[in-house]
Amino acid sequence: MQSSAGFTFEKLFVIVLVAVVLVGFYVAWTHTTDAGNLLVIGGMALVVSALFVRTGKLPRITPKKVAYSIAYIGYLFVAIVKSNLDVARRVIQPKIPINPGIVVVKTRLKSPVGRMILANSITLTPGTLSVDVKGDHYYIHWIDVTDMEEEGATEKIVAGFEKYLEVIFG
Amino acid sequence: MADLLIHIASVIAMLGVIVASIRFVLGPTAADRTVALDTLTIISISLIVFIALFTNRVIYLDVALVYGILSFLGVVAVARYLEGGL
Amino acid sequence: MEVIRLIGAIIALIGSLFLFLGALGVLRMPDLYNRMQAGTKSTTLGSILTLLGIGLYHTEWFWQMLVLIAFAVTTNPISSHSLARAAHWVGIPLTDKTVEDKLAEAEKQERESRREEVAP
Amino acid sequence: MMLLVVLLGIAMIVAALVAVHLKNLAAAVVAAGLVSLFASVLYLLLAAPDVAMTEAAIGAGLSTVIFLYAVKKTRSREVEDD
Repeated sequence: MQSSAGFTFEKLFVIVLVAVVLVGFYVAWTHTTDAGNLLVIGGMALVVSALFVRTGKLPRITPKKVAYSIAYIGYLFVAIVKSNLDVARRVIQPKIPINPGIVVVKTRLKSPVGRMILANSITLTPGTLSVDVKGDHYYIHWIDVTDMEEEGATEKIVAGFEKYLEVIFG
Repeated sequence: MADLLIHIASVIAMLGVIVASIRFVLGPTAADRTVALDTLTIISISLIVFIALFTNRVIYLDVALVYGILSFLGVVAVARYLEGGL
Repeated sequence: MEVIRLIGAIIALIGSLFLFLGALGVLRMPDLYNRMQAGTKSTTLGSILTLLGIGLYHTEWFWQMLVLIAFAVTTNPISSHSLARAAHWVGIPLTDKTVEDKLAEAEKQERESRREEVAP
Repeated sequence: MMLLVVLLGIAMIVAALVAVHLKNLAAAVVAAGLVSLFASVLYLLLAAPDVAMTEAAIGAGLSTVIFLYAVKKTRSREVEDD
């Protein structure tokens, strides 16, 4: 238990929140409504989240962030569908049309969680796969390189996501 | 109509397993085989859910859940091994 | 009710088609990184659509399918990214058609600095 | 259903042969993981979900990690270069 900051009510709130999410997964999986069963599972979820929760801080939630998060999920899903149609178009042709290369882009995001979500989103979007992360530079394998310079590639690959993520994690 | 379409879908997923297995046998390096294994695992999750649907047993879904949680563990282990970590 | 089942079956069919295309891409692409592009993207959308379609076809399992989708979507890019990084580090070659490799120079510098740390 | 069982059995044998014939040890470990993936689906078809779940957890997760760890340890003692 790394309770370096000591006990605060905010940390207790985070622990209870994580436990509620865990119980939510359990109920979604088993559809149980038995009271004793839920009591035991709730106790176990509290123990597990108390063991693993380290941070005592909760990000400030504003309506704008919530709206941008929902818009981001929609944008990401559209990007995933587009990337799949792109891959399908390439795969079914007799001679695969590719022009691959590894380019470097730069991000403006500061928060580690935001950077992780950005890297995973890049992996899921059309024709790009994040290979390595060094500091605030991402090395990206691009299946159809149209711009080798850092600024142009940044504009084409990450700008669309950064617009949302800067608000959510800013 | 719907039943027929679901059966066709399961057969297509099975064909995907066969195609990815060919890459597994051919793949020149260990990393190529690991990519093929990753693809096979994800297709197998869908295949297990199809089997659960055809036999109509909810307990079979637990196997798919275990694969959903553990599928990336083997790939990450191989990646760490290649990097010289582990 | 019957309409929802039919829609679910069609979605599952499209999803399994994407799964097959992902496997075909893994077979046909010329080098590891391009294979990974096909293998990660197509199978992610394929499993989302297949599981969602089965959830609509067999409505009692809808929530279980959502849990499975959550795990599949979060773990898939992580494994792909870690494997791509390791593969480039051990020097698995890119295909001849490659036009640019910016990471090679950065990794060369990192190897030099590691060697200097180890040497004394 | 019977056809699927036979196909999975053949796939298991092929994967096991690949595992035996490969010279690269990491690739052989990955092939062993593939054997347990097919075995798990086969157990499921033979109506043994508990065995399939155990096979999935042990075969896909634990045995891959432990095999790779063992290969790593062995190699670092036998090879003297670099």
